[in-house]
Amino acid sequence: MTEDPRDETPPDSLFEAPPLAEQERMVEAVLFASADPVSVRDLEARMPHGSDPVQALELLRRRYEGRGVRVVQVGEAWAIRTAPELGFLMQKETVETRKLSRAAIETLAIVSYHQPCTRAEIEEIRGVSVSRGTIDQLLEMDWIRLGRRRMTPGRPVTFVVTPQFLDHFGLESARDLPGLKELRAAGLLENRPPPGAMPMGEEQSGEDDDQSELFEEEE
Amino acid sequence: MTEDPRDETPPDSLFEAPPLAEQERMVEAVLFASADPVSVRDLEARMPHGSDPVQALELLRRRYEGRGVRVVQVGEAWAIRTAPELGFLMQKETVETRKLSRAAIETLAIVSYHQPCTRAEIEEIRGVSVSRGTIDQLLEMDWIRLGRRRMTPGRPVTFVVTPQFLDHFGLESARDLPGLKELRAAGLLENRPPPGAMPMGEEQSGEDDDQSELFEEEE
Amino acid sequence: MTDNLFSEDRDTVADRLAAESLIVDVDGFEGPLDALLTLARTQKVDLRKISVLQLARQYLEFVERAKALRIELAADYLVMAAWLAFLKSRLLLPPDPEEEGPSGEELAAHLAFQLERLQAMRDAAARLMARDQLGRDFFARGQAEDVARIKTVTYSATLLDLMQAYARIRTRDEFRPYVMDRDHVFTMEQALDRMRGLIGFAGSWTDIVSYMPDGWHADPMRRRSATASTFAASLELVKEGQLEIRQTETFAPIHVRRRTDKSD
Repeated sequence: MTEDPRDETPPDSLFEAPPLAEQERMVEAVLFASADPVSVRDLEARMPHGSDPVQALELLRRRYEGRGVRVVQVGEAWAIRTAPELGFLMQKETVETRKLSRAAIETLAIVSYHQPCTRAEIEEIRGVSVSRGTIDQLLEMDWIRLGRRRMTPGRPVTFVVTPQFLDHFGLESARDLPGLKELRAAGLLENRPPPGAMPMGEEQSGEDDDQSELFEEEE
Repeated sequence: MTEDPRDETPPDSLFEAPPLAEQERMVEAVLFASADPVSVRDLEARMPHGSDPVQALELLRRRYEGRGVRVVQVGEAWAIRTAPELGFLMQKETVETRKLSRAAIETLAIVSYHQPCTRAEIEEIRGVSVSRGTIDQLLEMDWIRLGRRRMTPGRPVTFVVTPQFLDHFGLESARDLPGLKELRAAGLLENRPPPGAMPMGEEQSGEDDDQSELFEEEE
Repeated sequence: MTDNLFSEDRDTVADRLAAESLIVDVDGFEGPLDALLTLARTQKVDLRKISVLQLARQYLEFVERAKALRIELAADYLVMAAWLAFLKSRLLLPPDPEEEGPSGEELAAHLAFQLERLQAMRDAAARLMARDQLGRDFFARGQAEDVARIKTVTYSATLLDLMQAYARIRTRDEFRPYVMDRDHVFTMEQALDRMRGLIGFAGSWTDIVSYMPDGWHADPMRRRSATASTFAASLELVKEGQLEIRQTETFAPIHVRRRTDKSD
């Protein structure tokens, strides 16, 4: 706090601006704490009357020259940023294993069983719309890719699974995926959510009218 | 970048630690970039092999003395925080904190001064039962967490304060709680067993379990 | 427990007012210990010099008054009152050598300790909250860049996940025709439409069953749906002021008729 020779101004003066060194501290604190770059005008509004943020900024900028962080101008505003060449410190390599979201796994399942498959078809089968993010994620993971456009009005793109997908799931081809009958035989369909624990139908497209209850969407 | 005379080490040396001034810059960049305190261990992991973050931290801490931001210790970790007296500049950044109930504040104080502390102890001190919501709220705010189970009958869980708590209240460690020494000297942090029967209805060695139900949960 | 031990009633107006305000505030107390602490403060002495006997008396008086004012005290207040009455007798009567357990003085000392400790924790809490707080008085980095973590996220999904997901969707799909199949459902909107068209003719009490659509009586499922929606629709029309509804006894037929006296 003693860096500045102009420190002589009486500290309790209500109407005089604080010493420049103090203004510099203020700018420093504001730039640090603010989520967005701060304009000179905004600094002026926050600092005591009579402050000179431009000058304080200049002092601060110089103070940080060569340091681990620096004061940079972003458009009309100012911010503190880490020195670019230290960026490597900010990277932390973590390998995180995450469970694929339900939307993603279902979309993937539909593509793998129905490929080539358009987005509209996925939505029809899932009964809900598919977010871009879900498709993007699967594309990014290299588990699905774009197939040929469908020769129907609008020429929608289709999706197919990739060799990486097959590799990951240990499949020779997507045709090896078991059908519903086999899934049921293997007991894979048993942990169905309530209500109305219903018999697993096969692929037949449902004229069963023995289900007396509406099937509730889970989740 | 010229602050350090030891800057002569070849910059591409793979096995030598960078000069201390450079390490200081690194620590500066990392602390600046992070909103949460960074542990020495984490610093070590990020910095080039052979670096000494503790020494670099000390240099940095001194460098920021009296500035608009400062380097503070929070438990085992370090952070940069704005100087408290400049808080008035930051009104914009202030997040309206949830107002804590009196029960929550007292519970927090009891945990911090008596930790590790069981629920029964909190209740004994306050003379009322502690509602689930109070503990939950403090847990959710990350101000308290579960400690070890107490090795007494029933193996009750204990609560201790978290680094977030220390960070929030600007404490280096729980030992720095205001007035801790005095309270201890006055015997007020002792867990003094009541002589014989006791009105507060706590752990009355089981023979009247129903008593605890006499106490209404506070809201 | 000193001189004013036996000075029974030095009730000044102020004291009484204080006591009464306590009673009014009874909801504000966090339990009997809190009430005791508040009472103890009216003694205006250091908590360590508190007269527990006087405190017991104050508390019992407080409970009595609450009773007189028919304020219902929670059970724990009464437990405390009983205990303090016991303590008071222990403190007043010469110790009975036969009796076991802690002496009145020990009990009183512990109560005083509890009060002091509670007060100490309250003071500590106040000091804690008075500290500079993060996000209020001092601030963290507003624009954290930290999370430039290079996260190699490996998504785990097993073949099993995939197959179960597919099975889940496909089986849901099977039931979709049923969802679409509204053949057996007579909606309330349909019932309303139907009744709106018919109530004009309902000058006299008519069983609502007669409003049910033709052909919905035979199939039990359709009958249930139609009955429910017709009933709900008639309630709606009653609410709108277009119908009157009555049922003479439980399970008796429900009758409706057009409402004529449009008195609004």
